[in-house]
Amino acid sequence: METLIILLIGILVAVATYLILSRNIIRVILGTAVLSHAVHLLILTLGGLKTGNVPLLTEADAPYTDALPQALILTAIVISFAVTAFILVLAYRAYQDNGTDDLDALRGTNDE
Amino acid sequence: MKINDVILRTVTRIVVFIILTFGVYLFLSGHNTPGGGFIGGLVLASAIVLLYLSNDIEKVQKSLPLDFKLVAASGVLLATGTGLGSLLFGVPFMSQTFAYFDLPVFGKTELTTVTIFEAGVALAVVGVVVTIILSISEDE
Amino acid sequence: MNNIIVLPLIIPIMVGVILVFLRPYVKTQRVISLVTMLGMVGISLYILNKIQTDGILRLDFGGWEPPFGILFVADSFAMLFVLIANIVTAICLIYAFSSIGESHEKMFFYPFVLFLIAGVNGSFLTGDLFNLFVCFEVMLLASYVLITLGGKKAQLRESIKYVVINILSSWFFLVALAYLYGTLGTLNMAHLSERVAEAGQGPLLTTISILFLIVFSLKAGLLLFFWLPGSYSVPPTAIAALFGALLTKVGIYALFRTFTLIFYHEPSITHTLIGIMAGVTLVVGSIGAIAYQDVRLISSYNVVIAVGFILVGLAVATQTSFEGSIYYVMHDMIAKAMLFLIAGTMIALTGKTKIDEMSGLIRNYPLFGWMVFVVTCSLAGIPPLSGFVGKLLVGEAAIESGSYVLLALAFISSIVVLYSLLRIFLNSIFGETIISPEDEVPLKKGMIVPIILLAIGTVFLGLGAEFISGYVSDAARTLSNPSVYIEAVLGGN
Amino acid sequence: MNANQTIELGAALLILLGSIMSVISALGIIRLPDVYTRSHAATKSSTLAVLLSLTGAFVYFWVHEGLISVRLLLGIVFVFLTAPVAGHLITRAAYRARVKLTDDSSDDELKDVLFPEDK
Amino acid sequence: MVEKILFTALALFAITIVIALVRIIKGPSIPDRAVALDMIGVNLISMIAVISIVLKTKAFLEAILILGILAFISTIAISKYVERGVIVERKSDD
Amino acid sequence: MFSVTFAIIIPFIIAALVPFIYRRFKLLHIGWFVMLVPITLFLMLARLIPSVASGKTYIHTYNWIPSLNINFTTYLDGLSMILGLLITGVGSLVILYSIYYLSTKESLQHFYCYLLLFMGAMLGVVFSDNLMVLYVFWELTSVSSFLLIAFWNHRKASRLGAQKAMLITVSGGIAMLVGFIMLHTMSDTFSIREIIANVGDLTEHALFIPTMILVLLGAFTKSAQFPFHIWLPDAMEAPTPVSAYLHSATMVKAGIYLVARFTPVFGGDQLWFWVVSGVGMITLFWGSFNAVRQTDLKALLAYSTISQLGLIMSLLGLGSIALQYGYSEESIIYTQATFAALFHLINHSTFKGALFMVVGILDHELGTRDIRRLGGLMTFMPFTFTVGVIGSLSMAGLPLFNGFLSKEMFFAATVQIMNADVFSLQSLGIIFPIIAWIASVFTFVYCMIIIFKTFLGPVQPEKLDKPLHEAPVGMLISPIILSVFVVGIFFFPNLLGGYILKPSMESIYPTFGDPANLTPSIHAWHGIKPELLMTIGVVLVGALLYRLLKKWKPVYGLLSSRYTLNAYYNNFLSFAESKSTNVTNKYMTGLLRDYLVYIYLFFILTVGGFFFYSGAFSISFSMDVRIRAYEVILVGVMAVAAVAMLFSKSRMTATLLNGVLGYSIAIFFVIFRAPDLALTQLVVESITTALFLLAFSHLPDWKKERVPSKTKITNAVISVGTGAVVVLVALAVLNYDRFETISAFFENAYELAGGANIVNAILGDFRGFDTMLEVVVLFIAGLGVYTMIKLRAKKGDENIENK
Amino acid sequence: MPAQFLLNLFIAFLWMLLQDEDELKITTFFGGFIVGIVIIFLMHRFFGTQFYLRRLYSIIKLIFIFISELAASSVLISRQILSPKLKIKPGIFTYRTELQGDWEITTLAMLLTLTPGSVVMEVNPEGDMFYIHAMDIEQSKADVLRSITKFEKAIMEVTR
Ligand code: NA
Ligand code: NA
Repeated sequence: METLIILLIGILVAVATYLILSRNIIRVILGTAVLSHAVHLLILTLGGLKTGNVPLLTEADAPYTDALPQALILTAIVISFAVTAFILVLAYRAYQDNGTDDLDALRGTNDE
Repeated sequence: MKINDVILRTVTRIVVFIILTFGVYLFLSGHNTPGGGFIGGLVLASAIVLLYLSNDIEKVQKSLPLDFKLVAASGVLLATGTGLGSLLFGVPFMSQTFAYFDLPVFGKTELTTVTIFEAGVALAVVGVVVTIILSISEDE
Repeated sequence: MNNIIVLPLIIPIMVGVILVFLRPYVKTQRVISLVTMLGMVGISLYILNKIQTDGILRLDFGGWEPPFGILFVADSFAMLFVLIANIVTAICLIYAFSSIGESHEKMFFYPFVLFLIAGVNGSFLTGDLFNLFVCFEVMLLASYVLITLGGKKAQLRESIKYVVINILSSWFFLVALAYLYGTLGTLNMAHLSERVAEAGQGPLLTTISILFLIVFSLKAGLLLFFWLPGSYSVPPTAIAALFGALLTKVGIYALFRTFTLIFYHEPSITHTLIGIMAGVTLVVGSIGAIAYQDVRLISSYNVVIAVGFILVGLAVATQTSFEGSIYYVMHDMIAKAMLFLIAGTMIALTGKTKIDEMSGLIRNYPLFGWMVFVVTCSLAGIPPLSGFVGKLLVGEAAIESGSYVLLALAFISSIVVLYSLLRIFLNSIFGETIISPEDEVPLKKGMIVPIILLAIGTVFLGLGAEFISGYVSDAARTLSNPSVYIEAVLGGN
Repeated sequence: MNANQTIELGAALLILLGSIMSVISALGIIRLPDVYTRSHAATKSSTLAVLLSLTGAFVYFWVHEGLISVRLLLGIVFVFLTAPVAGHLITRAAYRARVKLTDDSSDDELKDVLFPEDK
Repeated sequence: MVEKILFTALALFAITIVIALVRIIKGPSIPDRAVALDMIGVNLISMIAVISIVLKTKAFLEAILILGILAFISTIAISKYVERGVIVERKSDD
Repeated sequence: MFSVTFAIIIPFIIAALVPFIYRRFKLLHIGWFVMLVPITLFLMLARLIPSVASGKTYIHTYNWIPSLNINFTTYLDGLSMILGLLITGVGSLVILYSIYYLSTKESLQHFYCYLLLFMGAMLGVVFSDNLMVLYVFWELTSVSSFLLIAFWNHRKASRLGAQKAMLITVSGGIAMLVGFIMLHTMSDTFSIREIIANVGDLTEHALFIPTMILVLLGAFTKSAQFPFHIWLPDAMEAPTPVSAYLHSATMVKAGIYLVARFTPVFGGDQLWFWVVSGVGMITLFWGSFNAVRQTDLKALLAYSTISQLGLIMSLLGLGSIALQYGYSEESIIYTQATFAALFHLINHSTFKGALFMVVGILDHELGTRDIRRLGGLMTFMPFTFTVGVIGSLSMAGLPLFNGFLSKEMFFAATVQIMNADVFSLQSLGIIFPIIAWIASVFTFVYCMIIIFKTFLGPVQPEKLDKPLHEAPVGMLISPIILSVFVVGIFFFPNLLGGYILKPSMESIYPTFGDPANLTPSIHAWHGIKPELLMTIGVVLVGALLYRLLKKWKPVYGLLSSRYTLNAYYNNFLSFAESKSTNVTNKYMTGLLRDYLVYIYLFFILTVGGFFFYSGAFSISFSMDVRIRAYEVILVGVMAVAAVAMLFSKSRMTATLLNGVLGYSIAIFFVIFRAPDLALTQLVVESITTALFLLAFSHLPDWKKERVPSKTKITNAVISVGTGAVVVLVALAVLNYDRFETISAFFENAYELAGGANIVNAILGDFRGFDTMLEVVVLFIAGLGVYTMIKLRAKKGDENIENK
Repeated sequence: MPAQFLLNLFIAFLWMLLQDEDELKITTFFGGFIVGIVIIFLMHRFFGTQFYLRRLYSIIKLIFIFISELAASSVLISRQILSPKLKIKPGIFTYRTELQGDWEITTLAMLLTLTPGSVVMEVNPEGDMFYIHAMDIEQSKADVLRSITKFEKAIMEVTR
């Protein structure tokens, strides 16, 4: 299972990377979204996919799965949501003012 | 022909209340079952988003005249403020405390400072999500 | 219990949130934010001195003992960063009062600056690696907003690059954390250190440490600085100065912390790599510093050079080199803020950005002109200004450890720094005056005063090096003896 | 096999039925010719499928753990309430966005009202 | 026996999702995709219910309701986007 | 009690006061006030001459950075006394001269401020015992020199000259600093005295030679030795008093001072001998050779200064050979080179100072220094003429003037060196007298040029802007005083020798015992010796060459101007600037993709590279959890959805596929028993999708990207590489099973934190701090979005920075 | 308004049930009541129509109609989907209703949508005309016309 999930993570990372290297800003942002999916899975997988129980003390008995990675991922999810919201708006504001969503056209010159 | 959203709006009236109730429940019960301030806040925000989806902004704001970024700010203040409260009691920052009380009507009840903290979290989440969605929607 | 050490993070946050409610009242915001920052300076000083008597301070949040809870650890190393960062922020705020304009001030400028410094302070103080990630994000989000503040075309354009690159680096950070938790099963930095020492920093852990190196290098602008020149050139001056002074320092801090506390067992790999990166950074930074006419770009590449220089100290990794780097970091925060304020002021006064479009400013603004000269000398490491002591110690450590290539690159780079800044001085400050007295844009007191304060800072750090030498050597001692830190964190209450 | 086990088996079979139902509706959205006919499959078969499996789960928890799960009940009500609305909204949107009906379609009384200019 | 049935059901639900995914990829119109996405959401609800049985926990029952809520909201949002180009209107026509 | 520290500090204090005083007393030329400083200091120092001559030294220490051994230690001995007297003495005369030279229209407060700054710095250099403090003052002399050269900074030439001087001297200074640090590494002290006292420990150290080279770099750049001399001619853009003071009498002597000071440390090494004397000799020749071709009198003097500095430098090199032998009867003979060096150091200051002032007078009174426009001034400017002739003849090394004495000693030293039986000098040594003699011929020629082309010959009033007249008395006082010294020293050289030179010989040869032995009696006539013959040869051949100047001057034309050192310097700078622009623009493309490619490549190369190189990879399936069919299918769904994103033709499809990914991950969170995660993931994914839709109404639809297939391949390779590295390291991590995680602690959540949901207890309590900050992150993002959309800067209310 | 009170009770009830406690506790109910007060206070402007408890029976009846329609239509669609060759003739037809008011129209539309083979696509602005998409227009039209009176009657029992 872990091996399979890690392979999946690899595919997600590769796809995300390819998207991020694109010229279109929306593809880039989607790429970052996929990246965050991948890393959340990674944290969970490496945190140990034990066959333990749901970490609810009233629900089940020990052994529990490792709850710490879950808490970390929760934090990471919220943060990546915040960042995604911000960059989406940034992207369209940049489009409004610069008139393009093509990152090649958004290069700017070094010495202007 | 103009769009008639009567079906959507009517159903939404019911659904929103279900979601709101569920949101508050998630927020309050998070200490022992899945949920908590974040998820509760997100669900509450979804309910408000649903209102915006099925009505228009003007209408919703007439019924719900809140400045959501100030809601968010209040939430952050509440969340950080509970941490700061520890300073007054001479315990380490962010010390949460809990106790069981026998309250009239409620019986044995657990009261914890985490709940105040989580309320702040929930408020902040609601405020932020709605602020973002409203800001984008109102933009030309 | 040391609740006081959370104040550098929590006070700016709370005040920042409160200022959101006070958006229309610009004057009130100014007063409150400045008073806050001055208070932070006072608190930092107090903590720094308390450390000298009581040793390293730690605060376990919620009372949960390490390694289970999150904690702040205040040692001299961290507090020196905090102290200077807060001083610089206070001064940049003063500059903003008269430069950034009321419309920008109403864009929650002060809250965002306060959030930024909160994130920065938190990054310096935290003793938990995941919390460091979160503090980074606080700082980053604030910087994202600040860089776009006002929303000019160029700002929006450059900020996209800045944000995407930082998203990528945050992602690498999370990947690294996943690996680290997967191997060592803990997040507390002292505990990590202990476990690495116990298991031996084998190939896998070293691989992971290289990933951390990438993450923090992206923040520090060590070799991977591509985001830096563009994004430092677009925001309003006060913000650019804050960026120039603070942002890379957080990465630098993290590099020092991780590679002295946790991953110090394989220096022949990690520290060699750092050394190579520092060397290349010095070279390409130097090339960049003389490549452009735009004052902001010149300033930005000077930031890059300094990063290389400071990291030479980490690559060499002796107590002396750490001391040198710490002196140099403090110097650099102050002098870079000054440089960026000056660059921005030049643009504000002339409306031009390139050095060959300006000339003879010293006749219109003599005091300002001399400040440019001071910053030039200071950054070139000309004694007795502040750059000198750090340079001396890093050089000495490099010699002692036989790192002659780094030594040469580091010292040659300061010639380039001198040259690049002399170009500004000679082209724009000296020379034929082209602004007639009638067309002169008045130089506001609020703009020159902060620059003078920073100049005083650079003089003080140089001449008064003895005043801080105790703190610096204490900080370097902690860095070179990880056990001191570990003992303070895990050695019971 | 005691009564409880029988009921549990029944619940499982209910779920299996639901899953078969859902595969059928999935085949529907592949086979059917346009978005409007596909939405029939989605709003009806698919909804029934989920109602079946939720009911199965409800029964299972009731029998197995003695739990009357209101959350499950609420879920059932919710799906029941919203599925038709979703179908209504999506077909309306499709039509207004001028997604074509399949060529096999016979009458279209809406066309004249919405797009009189197309005549 | 029960468990076997449940795992078979899970596999069937998963197959449904695969098929719906094909529709999302093929389209051709956005409403087609929205219908398929809705279907995926609804099937996930079923899966969570079944997994809850398999894992013998009621910890995920909240997720069922939430998924229902979200599938509904998503469908509304996509419909409005398709229909009007915006999903939240400042002031609607009526 | 007089303190040397006081002497260093005073000029700085007064420098700080100058601007204020200037504003108060507008009427009186502020130079009068400033002049009091060097006069006072000179007198103070002069009072100490007798005691210093008797071997006494003065040391005083103030703490500066004691923790780093950097303290403000002043040290007055014979060597520093010479320089101190020069700095204050010539300083007084220069200031007096400048009072007449600079009109009150100039920004005098700046001028005198810089000048005092320089004076203090220069005194600091010569009186500092601590290397770091010495370095501080050393750089300060560069800085003040920079400011003085750029005094008329509206002239481009001034600015460029100042920049060149600053770059070269500061670079040398930095090299020297490294040398000093190395000295500290070797000796563990910054005190020169202590280093000299323990010099025996150093010579065997591996860093000894590098240190020597680095220190010499500092000295050579400062003293304008070949090939670093190119800054000095350009420094002549400074007002002439500055040229006279800094660029001939004092600052350029700092390098000489440094070499003399460090002779006890490095002098025993063969390399030191060859480098110092060799570079000195080359400089001597090159300076004199180039001086002849100059038409600007000031430029001529600049090259002449270079040449003379080379002469002194080479003498110090020659003198160091005495340390080879240690103190003995034979070795004393070699110390006379050093003695000559110090002697000439003083002499040069007197005659060159006078000459500069003369040129300044010409420039000031006639408006030109071009010898092609001058001539026959003797009758109109008799005093100026007299001083000029005295200076020139002394420089040419003719009798009756002090230059003759030291020049003779120089010749003697070059001849003497051939007798040394070390370093193959008996064969190689011959080059010293030869170069010395040739250079002296050229020196003679240019001295004749000064005299004949300026003061004699036909008058050319039509080429002058101003009428011919003698300079005002005030301007003549200083040069006259200097020429009195020129003549006076010739007649009473041993006064100087006994009181001034003798104690400094002790500073240079501390191990040689009584300095009286090292102090020869100076005589104008000591029989027919090789040196005398050489002098006669110089005069004869020099006179001949001067006669035939027109015939052979075209030789200089052969030296293409493209291959001069100056051209190299300029080309280097412009090459560096343009090349650096090219290089930087090449990789700083402004394209986000490029930057990301660099980062990814760096990641793959370092992390992936090291991972494989170190053999950290390991894999094991033993711990894998059992897998179910539906899970495999779901993994397939996610993989397909992800890959389909790459090929989707509309942004909507891609966004929905991302939603599918998000929802599927939620299911995995369910499968992996993470209820809170599943809930959060579901809601966040939905809201994110909604945000995409919201943003889409403000963005154009996707267009087909025209990407070259090469780029596509690169992107694909990087993507696969990144994925692969992440996967392989993750597999190894999975297999690493050494530690238990800390999470067992949290399973006591109910007792500790009163919560049964462990994840929630972690978020709200154990790691509540993270959660608090995470809320802040969210808040900043929300507020930022609001600000970005709602609070845009409207046209017109942009901040004042962008007017 | 009594309807609001009812809604409040509803929320309180919901609340109590959500707790998943072994027994129904009045304390829990009371807590839910307070939650309800808060929600309704915030949302009261949205609340405009009536709701009567005594119509519970009608409601239950209506729900059963819903469920049976759903089952029937699912079977129908499954048959169509699984038939080897699709023999359908889709189309859009109109239906004018007697019902008035948001709730009545909505309920009818939902019922019609669940009716075998038909989906309500549009309601005209006046709210009395449905535009219905039929899977197989001949059969659906007949089905709708056959059962529509039954639906309208059941709905009016609840609302009027
Ligand atoms: Na210029
Ligand atoms: Na592991």
